Amino acid sequence: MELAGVLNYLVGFFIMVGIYGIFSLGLNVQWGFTGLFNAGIAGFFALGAYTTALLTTPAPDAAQVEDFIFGGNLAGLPYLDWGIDFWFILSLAAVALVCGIVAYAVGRLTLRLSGDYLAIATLGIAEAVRLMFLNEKWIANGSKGLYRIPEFLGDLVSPANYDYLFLVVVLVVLALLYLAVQRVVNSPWGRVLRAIREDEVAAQSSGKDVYSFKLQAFILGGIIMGIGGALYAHHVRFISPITFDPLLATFVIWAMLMVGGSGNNRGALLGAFVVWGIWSGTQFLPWFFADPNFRFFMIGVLIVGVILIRPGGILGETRRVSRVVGASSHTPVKEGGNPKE
Amino acid sequence: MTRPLETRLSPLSRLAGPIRRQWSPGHTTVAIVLAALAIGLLPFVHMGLVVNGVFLGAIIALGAVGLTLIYGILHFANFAHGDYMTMGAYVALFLTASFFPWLGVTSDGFGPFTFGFTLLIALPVAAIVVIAGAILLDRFVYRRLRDRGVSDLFMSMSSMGVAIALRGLVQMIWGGDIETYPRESKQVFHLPMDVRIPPDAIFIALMAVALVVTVYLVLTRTRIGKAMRATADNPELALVSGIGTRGVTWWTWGIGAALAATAGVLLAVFQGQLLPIMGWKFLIPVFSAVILGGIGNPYGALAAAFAIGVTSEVSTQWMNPSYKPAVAFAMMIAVLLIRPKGLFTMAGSGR
Amino acid sequence: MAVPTPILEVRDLVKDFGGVRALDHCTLDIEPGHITGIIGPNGAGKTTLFNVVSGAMRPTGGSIAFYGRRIEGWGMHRTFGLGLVRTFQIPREMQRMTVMENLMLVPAQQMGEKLWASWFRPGRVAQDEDRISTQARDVLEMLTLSHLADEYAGNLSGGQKKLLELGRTLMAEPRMVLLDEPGAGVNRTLLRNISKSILLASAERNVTFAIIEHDMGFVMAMCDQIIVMANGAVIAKGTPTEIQNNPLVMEAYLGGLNRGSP
Amino acid sequence: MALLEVSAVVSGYGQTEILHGVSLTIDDGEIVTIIGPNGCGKSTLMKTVAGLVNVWDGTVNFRGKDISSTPPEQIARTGLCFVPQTRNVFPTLSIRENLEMGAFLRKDDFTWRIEEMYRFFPDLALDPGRRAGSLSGGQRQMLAIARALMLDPTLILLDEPFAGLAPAMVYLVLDRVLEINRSGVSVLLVEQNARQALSVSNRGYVLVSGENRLEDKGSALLDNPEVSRLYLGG
Repeated sequence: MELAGVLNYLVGFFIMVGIYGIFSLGLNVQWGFTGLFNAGIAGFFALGAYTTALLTTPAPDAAQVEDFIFGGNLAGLPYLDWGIDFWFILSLAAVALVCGIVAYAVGRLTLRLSGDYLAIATLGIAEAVRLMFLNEKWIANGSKGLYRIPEFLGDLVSPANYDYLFLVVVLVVLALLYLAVQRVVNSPWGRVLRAIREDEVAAQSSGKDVYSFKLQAFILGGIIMGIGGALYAHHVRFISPITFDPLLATFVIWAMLMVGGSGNNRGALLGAFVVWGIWSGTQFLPWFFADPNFRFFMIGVLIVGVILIRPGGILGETRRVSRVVGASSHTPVKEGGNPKE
Repeated sequence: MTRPLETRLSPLSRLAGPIRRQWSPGHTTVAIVLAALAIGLLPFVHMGLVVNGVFLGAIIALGAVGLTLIYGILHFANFAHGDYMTMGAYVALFLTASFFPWLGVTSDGFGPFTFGFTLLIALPVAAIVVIAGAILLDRFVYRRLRDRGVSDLFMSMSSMGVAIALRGLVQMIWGGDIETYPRESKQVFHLPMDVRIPPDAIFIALMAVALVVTVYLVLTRTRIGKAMRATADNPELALVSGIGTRGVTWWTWGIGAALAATAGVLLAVFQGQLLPIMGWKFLIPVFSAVILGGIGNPYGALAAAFAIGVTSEVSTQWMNPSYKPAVAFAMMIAVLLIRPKGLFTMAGSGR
Repeated sequence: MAVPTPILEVRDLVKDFGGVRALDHCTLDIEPGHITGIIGPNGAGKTTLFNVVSGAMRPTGGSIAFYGRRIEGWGMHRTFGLGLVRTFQIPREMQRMTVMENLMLVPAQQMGEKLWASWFRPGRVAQDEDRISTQARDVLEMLTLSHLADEYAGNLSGGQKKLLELGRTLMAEPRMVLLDEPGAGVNRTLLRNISKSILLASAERNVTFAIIEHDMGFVMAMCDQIIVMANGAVIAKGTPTEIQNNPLVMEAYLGGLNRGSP
Repeated sequence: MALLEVSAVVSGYGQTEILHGVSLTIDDGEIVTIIGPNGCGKSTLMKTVAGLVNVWDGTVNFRGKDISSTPPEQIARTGLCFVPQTRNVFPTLSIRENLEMGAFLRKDDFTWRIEEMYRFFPDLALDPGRRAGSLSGGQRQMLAIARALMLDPTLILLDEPFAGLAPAMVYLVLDRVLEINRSGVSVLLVEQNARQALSVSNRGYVLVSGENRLEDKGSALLDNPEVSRLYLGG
C-alpha cells in the first residue's frame, strides 16, 4: 500500500514534469534559440487547454447547463471512434492551429519592434485570454470552468490505473516534440535562429529575412506550448481561469528554462524536472518552507539568482560542430565556456 | 568678444517657435480636461464614468511616468514596477492597520475621506521604504548586470524575477486574502449630470496632480532633473560634462519608486481593497500608457494614462467591467498597428 | 575587347540625415573584376554610400543599378540575394556560434532553412549541408583559419574576426563585395593575409571588390582603381598613380589653401 | 612643466588596439593640432585623454597629476573639457539647459558665465529656450564648445570642430577658437582640414596608424612634403 502510494505519487509527478517539459521546450524555441521574450506563456497554455476541452468534452445534461454552449463533442462522435481515439490527434491539430494563429497575430504586431514590446504584448494577450474565458460564460462556463474532459485511450485501462497510461502518452508526445525540435534547431533553420539571437543586424546582412524567421520560431514555440496545455487539460480533466494564473503557467516555466539552461533542449527538460521537484518537494518540508507563498518567492529568487550567478543555467549551451544534420551526426565538441553573455 | 558678429548670424529665430514648445503638465492637463468634457458631453456617454476614468487615469499616470523615466534612462522595461506599487500599498497597510494602532493611534474616516489621517503619514513612509528597496535592488541586481554588460532584455527578465519575488514576499507576510485600510463609509458628492464623486477620488486626483507637477518641476527646474534628462539624451556627453551615472540612476529609481508606491496606496484607496496581485494586474494599463505615450516620454505617458483611464471606464457602459485591462491592452495594440513608436513621440527627440 | 559595362552604376545618389546631407549627388561606376578603393576624408560619405548601396538605408534621391537592375530602397537581404554583399567597420560576428557555423550560415536559399525541410526532406538538407560545409572549409583554408573552425567566433582576436567577416562575404558566392575598412585594427601579418585573400578571391572567383580603407599603403598596393570622395560626392577617379599626383585630392584631405587662415 | 603630457599611451576598443604608444605634450596657452589620415586614431586619442576609453598602457599627466585611470566625470573636474565630434549636445534639452549641464560641477552661481557665453556666441542668445536638437550644424558646434567652456577649463579638446560646416561657419568657429585661446585656454585640436588648423597652431603632430610620425611647428608641417606622402601613401 505504502509502495503503491509512492508509485502513484511518482507517476503523477512525472506526468507534470513531462507536461512542463513541453512548455519549457516551447519556450526554449522562442527564448533559448531566438531570444524572444514571451512573458505570457499562460495565454498559450490556456488556449491549448480550452481548445481541446471545448472540442472534446461531451455536452452536459440540461440540468447542469446554465448559460454556456459547448463547441463540440469530438470524443463522442461515432464516425471518429475507430477504436483508437483518433479524436485526440485531431484535437491536438486544432490546438496547434489556434495557438499558431494567435502567435502569428502577436508576432506580426510586435516582432519588428524591440524585444520588450513582445514581452508586454504577450503579457497582455495572456490576460486578455484569461479575461475572455472568465467573463464569457457562454464560451466556457466562466469561473466554474470545464470539467469531465475526456481521457485519451481511457477505455483501455481501469480509471485507477489510468495515470500509468497517461504518463506513457505524455512521454511519447514529449519525445516526439523533443526529437522534432532537436532536429530543427540543429538544422540550418536553427542556425539562423541562433544567429538572430546573437546579432540581428549581422543576420540581416547575411541575407536572412530576420522577421520571418522570428515569426516562425514564435509560432512554433506557441504551438508547442498549446500542446502542453492540451495535455494538461486531459490530465487534470478540469480547467478554469484560475488554472492559468501567471505563477504556475508562466513564471515557473521561465524558472525551469533558466535553471536548466536556455539554448539547450536537454537543459529545458532537466530544468522542468529540477524546478518541479523543488516545487512539489518543498510541500513535504516542515514549517514555512511548505508555505506556497514561500515557494512563490523562491521562484522569483531562482530566476534572478540564475541570471546573476550562472546565466547559462545548469547545462548551458553546447557548442555545435559544422555537420549538424539530424541528431545522429550531431556531437557536441565540449561544453563551451561562453565568451560573453 | 571683440568682433561684431551680427552680420554672420544665421536665421534660426524664424524656426524656433513651434519646435521649442514642449508638452508641459499644464498643457496636458488642460487638454485632458477639455477632451474628457467633450467625451462626457456626448449624449450616449455617462458623464460619471468619464469622471471616474479621470481618477483612474491619475493613478495610471503615476505608475506610467515613473516607468517611462526608468525606461528612458536605464533602458529596460521594469516588469517589477507593478509590484513596487503593491509593496507601497502593503507597507501603508502595515502602518495604518498594525503599527499605528500598536502605538495607540487609530484613525479612520478623516474629514470627508474614508481613510484616517494615519494614511497621510503612512504614505510618505511607504514611499521611502519602496525607494530604499528599489535602490538596494539596483545595487545588488541591476548594477551587477549593467556592469557585466548584459542585454536590455536580460535586465527586463531579471525584473520579472524581482516582480515574482516581491509578490511572494507580500503573500508570505500578509497572505493572499483581500485586505483594506481602516476605513469608514462616507457620503459621496453629488454633482449635476448624475455624477457622483467619492471624496477619496478628489484626494487621489489632487495627490496625482501634485506629484506629477512636482516631477515635472524636478525634471525641468532642478539640477539633478536636468541631469537625468541629459543622461537619457546622451550618456557619454553627460559623463564628460561631469554628470556621474550613479547619482542619476539612484534619482531615477527614487522618483520611479516614490511614484509607484504612491500609486499603489491610491489604487488601494480607489478600489477600497488590497490584493497581492493588484500591482501586477495594473502593469497592463501602465505599460499601455508608456507605449501609447512613446517610450521614455513622460508627457506622453501622462496624456496616454488619462486617455486609457477614461476609455476603459467609459467602455464599462457597454462591456463587463472586468475587461478594463483588456481595453487598455487593445488601445496599445491599436497604437502598435498605427504608430509603433507611440502617439506622442516628438520629432528629433534623438532616440 | 569591348568596353566593360559597369557592374554597379550609382547616379545622383542623395542621402540626408535630418539637415545634414551625407551624400550629395554622388555618381560613380564600378567595373566588373576590379578592386576599387574608395578613399576620402572623414565625413566624405563613404560608409553612407555603402549603407545605401547595400540596402541598409533608403536613399533620399537618385538611383542605384546593379547589373542593370534598379535596387535603390531594397532591403539588405534582397540585395544580398543578388550577390551584393557588404561587411561592417566593426566586425559583427555571432559570438556564441562557432567559426564554421558563422560561415555556413551565409549561403542563401539553403534547403534546411525551411522549417519543415529537416523533418520531411532530411536527405536534401544533408546534401546541402555537405556542399556548404565543404565550401566553408575551402574558405577557411584560404583564410588560414582552418585550425579555428570549431572555436566560438567570440573568442577570436580582432584581426581574425576581420578575416572571418571577409570569409562570410565569400561564402555568399558574391558578385560584388563592399568591404568597409578591412584593415582597421589589424596587425601587419593579418593584414597581409587579408590582402592575399582579397586578391585570390578577385582572381579565382572573379569577385568585384569595393574597399573603403584608410591605410593608403594597402589601398595603393591592392586597388587597380581608386575613387576619391569628399563632402558626399566623387571628386576624382583613376589609377593609384593618377590619384597620388592629383592636387584636388590633396586639397580634399588637407583643406584648400585658398580658404587660408582668417 | 607641460600642461598635458601623454606618454606612450596604448588603448583601443574591445580587443582591438588602436593606439600603439602615442606621446604628445601641450604647454600652457598653446594650440596644438593633431592631423593624420582617417583611422589613424585621432578621435581615439581624444577619448582616451577624456577618460571615455581606457588606457591600457602608458600615462596621461594633466597639470602634473596622472589621470589615466580617472573616470571621465572626475576628469571634467580637473579643468580638462572635451567636445566630441558628433553627438556633442543634449538634443532634447534647451540651449540654456545644455549650458547648465556643462556647469554641472560648478557649485557657484554661474549665470554670469552663461551670459558671457551668450555674448561670446550671440547665435545662442537669440532663443535660449530652443531645443538643441533643432539647431543647425554650426550653431550646434558653438553650443558644444560653449558647454565645454562652462567649467572654465584650462585645456579644451576639440574633435574635428569644423567637419561638415559651411566655409563661412568654419571661419566663425575658428575665430572663436582663437579667441578662446587668447583668453588663456590651451586648445588641443584634431582636424582633418589640416591646412586651416595648422596655420593657426603653435605646433602640430602627425599621427599615422596609431603611432606618432612627425612633430613640428604648425607652419613647418604645412610645408613638409612628407605630410602629403603620409596621407596618400606611396
